[in-house]
Amino acid sequence: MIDLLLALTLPLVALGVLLARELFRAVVMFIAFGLLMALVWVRLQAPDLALAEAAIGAGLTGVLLLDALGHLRQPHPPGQPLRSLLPLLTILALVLAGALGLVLLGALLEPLQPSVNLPAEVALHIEASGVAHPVTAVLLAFRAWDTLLEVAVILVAVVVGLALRFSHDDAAAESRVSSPLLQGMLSWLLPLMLLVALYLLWIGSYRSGGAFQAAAVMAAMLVLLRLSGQQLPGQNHPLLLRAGLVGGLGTFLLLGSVQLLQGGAFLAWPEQLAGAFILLVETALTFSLALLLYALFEASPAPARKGHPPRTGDQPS
Amino acid sequence: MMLIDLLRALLLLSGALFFLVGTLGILRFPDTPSRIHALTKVDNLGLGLIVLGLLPGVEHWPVAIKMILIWLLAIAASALAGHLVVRVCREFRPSNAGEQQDD
Amino acid sequence: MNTFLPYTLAGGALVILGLTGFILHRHLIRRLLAFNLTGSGCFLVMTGLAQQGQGVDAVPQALVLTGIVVAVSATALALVLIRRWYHLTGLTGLPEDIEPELQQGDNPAEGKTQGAPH
Amino acid sequence: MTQVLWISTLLLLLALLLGLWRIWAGPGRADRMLAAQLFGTTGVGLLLLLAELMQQPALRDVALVLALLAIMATVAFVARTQPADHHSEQDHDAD
Amino acid sequence: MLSWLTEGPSLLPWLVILPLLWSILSLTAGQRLQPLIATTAVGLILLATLLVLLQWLQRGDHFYSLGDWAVPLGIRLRLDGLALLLLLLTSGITSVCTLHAGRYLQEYPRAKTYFWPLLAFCWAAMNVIWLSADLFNLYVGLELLGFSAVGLVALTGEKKALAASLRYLYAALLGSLAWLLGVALIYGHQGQLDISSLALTFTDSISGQAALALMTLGLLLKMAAFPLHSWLPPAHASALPPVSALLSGLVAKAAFYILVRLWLEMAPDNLTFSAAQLLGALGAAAVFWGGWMACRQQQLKMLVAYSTVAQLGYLLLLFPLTTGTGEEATRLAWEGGWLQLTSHALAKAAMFLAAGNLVLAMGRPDLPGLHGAGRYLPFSLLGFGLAGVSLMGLPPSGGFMAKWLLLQSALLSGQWWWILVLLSGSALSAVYIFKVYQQCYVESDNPDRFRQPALVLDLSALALALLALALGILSAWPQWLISTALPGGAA
Repeated sequence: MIDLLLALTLPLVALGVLLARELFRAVVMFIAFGLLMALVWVRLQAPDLALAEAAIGAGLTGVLLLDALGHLRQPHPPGQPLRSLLPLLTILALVLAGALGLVLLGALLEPLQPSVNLPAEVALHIEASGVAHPVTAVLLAFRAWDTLLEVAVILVAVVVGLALRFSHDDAAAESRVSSPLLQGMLSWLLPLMLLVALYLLWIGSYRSGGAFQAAAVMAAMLVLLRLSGQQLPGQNHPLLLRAGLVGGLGTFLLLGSVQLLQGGAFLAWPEQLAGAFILLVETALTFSLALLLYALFEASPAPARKGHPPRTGDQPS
Repeated sequence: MMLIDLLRALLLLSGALFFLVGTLGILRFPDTPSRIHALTKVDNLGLGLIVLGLLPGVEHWPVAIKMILIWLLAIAASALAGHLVVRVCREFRPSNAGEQQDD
Repeated sequence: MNTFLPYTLAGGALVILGLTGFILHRHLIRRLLAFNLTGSGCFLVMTGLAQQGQGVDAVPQALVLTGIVVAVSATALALVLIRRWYHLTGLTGLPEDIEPELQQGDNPAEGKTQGAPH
Repeated sequence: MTQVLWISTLLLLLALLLGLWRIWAGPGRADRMLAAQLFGTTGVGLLLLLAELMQQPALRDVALVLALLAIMATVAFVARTQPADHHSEQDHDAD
Repeated sequence: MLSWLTEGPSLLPWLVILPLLWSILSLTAGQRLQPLIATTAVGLILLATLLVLLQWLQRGDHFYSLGDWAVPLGIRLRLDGLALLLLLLTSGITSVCTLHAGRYLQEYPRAKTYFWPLLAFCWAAMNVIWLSADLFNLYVGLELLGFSAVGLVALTGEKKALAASLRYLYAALLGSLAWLLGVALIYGHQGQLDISSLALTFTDSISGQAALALMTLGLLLKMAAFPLHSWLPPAHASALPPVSALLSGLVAKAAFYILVRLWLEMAPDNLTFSAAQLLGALGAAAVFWGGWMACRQQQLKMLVAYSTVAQLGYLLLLFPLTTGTGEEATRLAWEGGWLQLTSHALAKAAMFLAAGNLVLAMGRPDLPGLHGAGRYLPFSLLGFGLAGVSLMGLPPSGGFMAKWLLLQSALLSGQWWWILVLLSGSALSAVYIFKVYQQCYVESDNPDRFRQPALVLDLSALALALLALALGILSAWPQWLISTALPGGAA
């Protein structure tokens, strides 16, 4: 009953996101969609994903979108192009959607005959992985290679953001909230967020939680700090900040190479110390990912003030 | 035992009903300030009742503390949200009245 | 296991809706929203389908966690580019009407900015 | 007891759907934002109920995270989405 | 030494670790240390590639289990002749691009800071993809590659580059989603992700077909196959020349490489005659359309970029020519296809570098700007011309050898229609390359507007062009390397 209701609501909300006439409405609907997804992950017995979705989907992505929306407010030339092609595109899209729908329906309803029982494999080897929580074991032991590369993916996004950042003078012009009530609340909310992040990090080795969820909460803390107009400690030390950004990837590479340098495999953890190594990697990842996620928000170019057109980058000298 | 169960059921159901009524409240009230009122008062009461109803069922006290903390957080959040949004309404009433279309 | 089936199907529906939106919308942020919806649909299919077959499975859950982080990176990256683009041109969509194929020679926008004399 | 939990969950889900309608209907931006806020609180309640119902203590952590981050969207809305040419007025506001 | 090569640990992970380390160092180190870091990193990666080659010669194809976890639980890297070919190609071309960029970027101080880490990430991503044997790992690799490539395109922050990179990003994202959905279907139905293991169990089911179709669509979008190609020319044309060279030469090939692995290795029985013909037809359409559009361009780099669309089309002929065509024709097509990829990678990288040099020298990006280049910039033009020889498929270039093999295969299998495609495609490329030449030999009355590019810029273009040319004469070794990876193990 709950499942049916939720599963029906999801496409409806998606439709709402896509059909909303005002962009702001679409974005708020999307934030609600993120929250619904968190509930869906709960029903799919995936609390780790629910945690991630609650922190990233309903939290960070929403802030990113709202923040971007604020910068896109000036009226732009009406009558977006492509009117001539629109009917053609509509037909194309509908045909594609129809075909995809049929194919998917067929594929999703086909009886499943997995040739391998991977959950059983996970259960069999979890003892050797060094952690007790299966999702963490997959992320940091069995498929640590994916996780390593994924950290690199975030880093790339941040680097591109840094590369396209406008000059610092423009950044001062952005708006922020200054309300005594907010300041008062943040003074206990922010430490609490830090505490919860550390709790999630710690608990990840035997229950749902882990580096990503912890990092998302920590990043949310930094974003709130920024939105309320406060300076980040260490904000004016670019080198320190850079070191923080690459620290997670660096630690992961370094610890992953410990066995490699002794003739073992890359990303193999030392037998007795697997749990400690994973915790170490996760801790480094938490802090570094938090900075990275925060930088995704922070690195986006600030709006230019009136009369100061943004620099358009390099011109060959 | 029966009495406690009955009490819990009562608390849970009334909490859920409060949520429903609160949401209906924002649906029905005519202007934003009164809708904010409905939001901050009713849904926190609803969540409070639900937390109260669930508390006797938990085995460990840290869990109970966590649940009360969640409730407090929710109260603080919606109070703050109401406060901030009211401020925005006061400042931008003219621009807030109508919807702009972004595309 | 049947409790997972509705979500798998909902995932399929999300993919289709998102894809249609991605093709039909011109506003870059709307297309980004559509991309995120499609992504969520894919994640649902991945988890739902796998768990229909074998019960709760940590592997697709871990994969989806990776996917969520990649998706948020993609969103942030796109927003950076969109903002920069908006500040340079005041446009929220791509200049689709000047597709190079439809033009004699090359992108006229290029001609304008580069001022290439013929 | 389980039935009561189920019924409460369903009622909350119903409230959630109503909230969704509220976000869709608006009419103003502030209303949408508030409705989203309420949506979050409802989600927290739902998660607490589901934690009991599904015997999954981890869901309380989800509820905790959701409650912690509930304020973010509203703050971002107030700080950033409001008309960009108004920041000066926003800064010296006292309550 | 020899025993270490045969028995020592495989060096495969270093091919990804080293570029990642490079990017970390270049992000934290100051501006003055960058050349030193870049030189050291490139040197070490080249060394690692070379050692991997030696190891492969000693021990043949092998797998490397990351973290010592066996499949299906873990992820493994796979090294065979094909992966080795692409590793070597990547190391060679990227090193030359690095050399070129080191000089070229002196004019772009702002872009320079973030160019090196992005380049290193791009290199890491390519090596991940060449070595990966896991469907989901390929997804992460594709995203890493796509993001860093988009970042490289956007680096100058100019209008044109931003529009191009946005379009590129959206195409890449859509392609990845299609791939991801395919992976989801396969995982749900098969319960594993390792390509080689899946090859044993892949069944002819609706879900299997749907997954293959979705993944193919995503990859076709990512490799800019014919109707889905419109993102490529602006992206490749508006980037900085070393970036264009990297993108056209290597990055665009990643999706094709995965496509081949997917169809010919994971699900060879699912590739029906008509599906293969369809892929070939898309390739043929790209050859014609890309060639035709290249002929119509007025901007030098756009012309070269459309030529990439056309040349990528040839690669798709691999599918019809290896499907049900008999052993000899399959072998010829296999070697021809990969040789085409190799020679195009070298020639197109050379051509973009040379085109960048020409534009730099002339100070304007359009074709009439080339007037007088024949007299005043012979050296820059030589690189362009030699690369053009290979693209046209004239002997003795690698392009000739590749097309010759494909031609033979088409003849042998009786699929004569591909011969028409090959011949007319070459004719079209001759037209657009001669169009450039024609402009270069129009006399210019004003020699002062030329600025001689630095020697290292011209030399790097020339080196790659010469390699492309020499590939035709020295094709025996690469051909042998390719043939060892022939699906079905006919070699």
